[in-house]
Amino acid sequence: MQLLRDILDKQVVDREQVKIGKVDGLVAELRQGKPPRVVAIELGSVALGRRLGAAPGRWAARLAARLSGKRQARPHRIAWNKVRDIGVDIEFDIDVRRTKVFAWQDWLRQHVVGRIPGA
Amino acid sequence: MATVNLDHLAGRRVWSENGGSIGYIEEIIAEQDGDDLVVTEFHVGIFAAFERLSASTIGTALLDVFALRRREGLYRIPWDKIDISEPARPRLLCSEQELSGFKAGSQRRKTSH
Amino acid sequence: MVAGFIFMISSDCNEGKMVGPVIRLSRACLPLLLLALTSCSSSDTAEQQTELASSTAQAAAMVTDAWLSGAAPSCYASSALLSFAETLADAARQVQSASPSDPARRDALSTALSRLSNAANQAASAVKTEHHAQADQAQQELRAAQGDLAKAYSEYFAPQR
Amino acid sequence: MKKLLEISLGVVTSVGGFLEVGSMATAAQAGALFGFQLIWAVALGTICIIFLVEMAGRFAAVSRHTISDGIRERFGFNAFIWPLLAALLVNFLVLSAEIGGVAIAAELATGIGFQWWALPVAFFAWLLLWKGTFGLIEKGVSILGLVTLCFVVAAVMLHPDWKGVAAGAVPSLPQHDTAKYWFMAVSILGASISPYLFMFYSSGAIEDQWDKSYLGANRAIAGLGMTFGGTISVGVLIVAAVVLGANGVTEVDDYNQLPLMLIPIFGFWGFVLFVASLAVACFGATLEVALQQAYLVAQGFGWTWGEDLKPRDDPGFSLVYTLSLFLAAVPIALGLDPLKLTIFSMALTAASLPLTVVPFLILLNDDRYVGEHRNGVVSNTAVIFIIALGFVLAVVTIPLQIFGGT
Repeated sequence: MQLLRDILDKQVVDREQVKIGKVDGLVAELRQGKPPRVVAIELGSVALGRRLGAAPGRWAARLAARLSGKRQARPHRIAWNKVRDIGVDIEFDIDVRRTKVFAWQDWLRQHVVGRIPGA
Repeated sequence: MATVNLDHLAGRRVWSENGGSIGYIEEIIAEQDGDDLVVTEFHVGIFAAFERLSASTIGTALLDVFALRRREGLYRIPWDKIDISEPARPRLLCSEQELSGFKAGSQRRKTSH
Repeated sequence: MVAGFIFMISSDCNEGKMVGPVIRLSRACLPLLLLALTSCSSSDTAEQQTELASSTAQAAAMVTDAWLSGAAPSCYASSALLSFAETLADAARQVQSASPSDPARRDALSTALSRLSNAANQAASAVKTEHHAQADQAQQELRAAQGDLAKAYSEYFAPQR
Repeated sequence: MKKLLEISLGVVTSVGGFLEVGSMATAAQAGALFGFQLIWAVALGTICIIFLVEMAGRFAAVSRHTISDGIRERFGFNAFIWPLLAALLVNFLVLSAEIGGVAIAAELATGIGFQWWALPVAFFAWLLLWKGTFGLIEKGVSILGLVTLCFVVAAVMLHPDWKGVAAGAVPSLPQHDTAKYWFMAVSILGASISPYLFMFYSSGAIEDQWDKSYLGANRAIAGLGMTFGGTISVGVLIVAAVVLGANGVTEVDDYNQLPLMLIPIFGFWGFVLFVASLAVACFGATLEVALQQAYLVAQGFGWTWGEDLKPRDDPGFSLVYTLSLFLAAVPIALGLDPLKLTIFSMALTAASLPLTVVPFLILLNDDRYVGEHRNGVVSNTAVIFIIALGFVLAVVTIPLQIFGGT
C-alpha cells in the first residue's frame, strides 16, 4: 500500500458515511529494531498548518487553542485500528458525534447558524 | 511512545552520511503485518511527487514528454536504513555502495492496486 | 502563481524554503499587476480621446432619440446622458492638457469637445424635466457639435499626415 | 428521457458562466469595435468549456467526487493550496462583479445608484441559498435564463450578413487596435473557460445524485448547455456589431450604453428585455459563484456539504457562502464600477486557468477514480490543448492588460 498516494489527503467518513474531513496527518510509532507502525490519522486545521511549515503550524495551533479555549490545541486523532474500508474514501468504525472532530461545527451551529432564523 | 508524522516526510530531501542529498521522499510503502500496518520501505527519487502522478499512465506519459521522469534516480530504501526520527531532516543510515544496491532496476514492478 | 503550482506539484515538501521561490515569484507579479491598474496605453492622447468622444457622442444621440421616441425611460436616459457628458468633458480636459505643436488646432478640438459635453448636459436636463421641445433642440445642438468635432479632428491631423 | 430534463444543470451553469456581466460586456465591446471578427474566440471558448464540463460531470458521476475533491486528494494539500487560493480570489472578484451587474440592472430600471442595490442584492441571493434547495436554484435560474434568448432573436431580426458572421468564426488578424483585439480575445476566452464553471458543474452533478447511468445524458447536457451560453454570447456580439459598431459607438466602456443594443429593435421592450436579461444572468451567476466558493472550501477540507441540507447540518458550508456574498458586496457598495472589476477579474481568471486545468489530465486518467470511463484520446488531446492555451493566456494576460486594457 502506498501511504502518500492512497491514504494521505483522502476523504474520511464515519460509520454512517458522514464526511468528517480529509486525512490531514498520518502518525506512526517508532519502535526500536522494528518497522514504524501506523497508529493513527490526524484531522483538522492544526495538522494542516504543520504540513505547510513550522510557522503556519504554530499559528494554526495558537488560533485553534484560542478558539476552542483549550490551553494547547492538538490535531484530532483517530486510531488506525478503527479503519474499516480503504477505497476512494476511508471509512472508520466510529460515530463522529462522540468525537471532538465536529467541535467547531457544533460551536458554529449554536453560536452563529442557530441564531439566524430558518437555519 | 515515540511517534512521527509521516505526512511531514512527504517531499523531504534525504541527506546521506557525507552531507550530499540523494533526492526527495516520493512515497512510503507499508504492508499489513498481522493487524498492524507497518512501514516497509521509502521511495526516494529525483522528482518528489512522481509516485502520486504515476498512478495514471497519462501522468507518466506527460512527465516522460518533459523528460522529468528519470526512473533510474529512484531508490527503494528499507525502513531501517533511514533515520526519520526528525522528519525535517531524514538521514541515510547506510553507506554509499549499499545505497546503489537499493537503486530501482529498470523493470520497476507495475504499481498494481 | 502558475509556476507555483507546477513547482509545488513537483515537490510535496513542506519546509518553508520550498514555498520561498513561489512567494518570490508572486512578489514579482504584484508590481506588474499594480502597474496594470494605473497605467493606460500611451498612444496619442488626442486621437484616442477624440475617438472615445465621437463614440460617446453618438451614444448620447442614440439615447436622446430613444427617449424622444418613448423607447427609453426618463430616469435611465437622463443618468446615461449625464454620464456621457462627463466622459466628453473629461476628454475635452485631456485634449486641452495635451501639448501639441500647434495650440490653435488643439483649442479648436477641445472647444468642439466641450460643446459636445454641454449639448449632452442640455439633453440630460431636458430629459429629466420631460421637455420634449428642449430635448429636440439639444439633439440638433448635439448633431451640429458632432459635425464640428469631425471638422476639427480632420484639421488637427491633416497637415501632420 | 427523464435524464435529459437534468439539462437545467447545463443551462444554469452556462447562464451563470457565459452570460454574466463580464462576458456580456466583453462580447458587446468586441462586437462594437471589431464587428464579427472575434466570434472565433467565443466559439473556441465554447468548445473548450464543453470538453472541460463534460469531463467534470463524468468525473463526478463515476467517482462521486468533485474536481476540487480530486485535486486535494490526488495532489496533496501542499499542491492544492495554490488552486484553492487562486480560485477563492478570482471567484471573489467575479462574485463582486456579478452583484455589481445585478445592481446596475436595478439602477437602469429605477434610476437609484447601483451602490445602494449592492447589499439588498447580496441579501436576496443569501436568502435564496439559505432557504432554497439546489434543485430550486437550478430550475429557477435556467427557466429565467431563457429571457436572454432575446439577444439571439434580436440578432436574427437584424438580418446580419451571415457570410460575415461565418467569416468571423475563423480566427483572423486585426487591422486596427491590435493590442485591444488580443486583449478582448483573451477576455472572451477567460470569461468562457472559467474554473468556477466546471467546478460548479461537478458539484451540481453530485447534488443531483448522478451516477454512471448519467454519462450519456452528461455529454448531451454539457454540449447543449454550453452551446446555449455560447450562442447567446455570439448573439450579444452580433447585436453590438450591427447596432452599436455600425452606428459609430465603438467604445463601449460605460454600462449605460449597453441597453442601446436592444432599444432600436424592440423599442421600450428592448430596454426592459435588456435589464431583465442582465439582472437574471448576473443573479444566476451570483448564486453560482457564491455556492462555488462554499463548495471549494468544504470539499477542500472534507466537510459535509450540500445545498439541499439545512444550514444547521452543514454550518461550515453555509457560512462560507454567507461570508462570501456579503464581503463581495462591499466593493460595489463603495461604488467600484463593476465593468472595470470584470475586466480585471477576467484577466486574473485567464492567468489562473492552468492551476485548475492541469489536474484534469491526471484526474480523468486515474482509473481509481473514473475506472474504465477514463479519457479517450480525443478528450486527452483537448485537455492538453486547453492547458497549452491556458499557459498562453496566463503569460499574455498581464502585458495585454497594460497595453490593450480599456
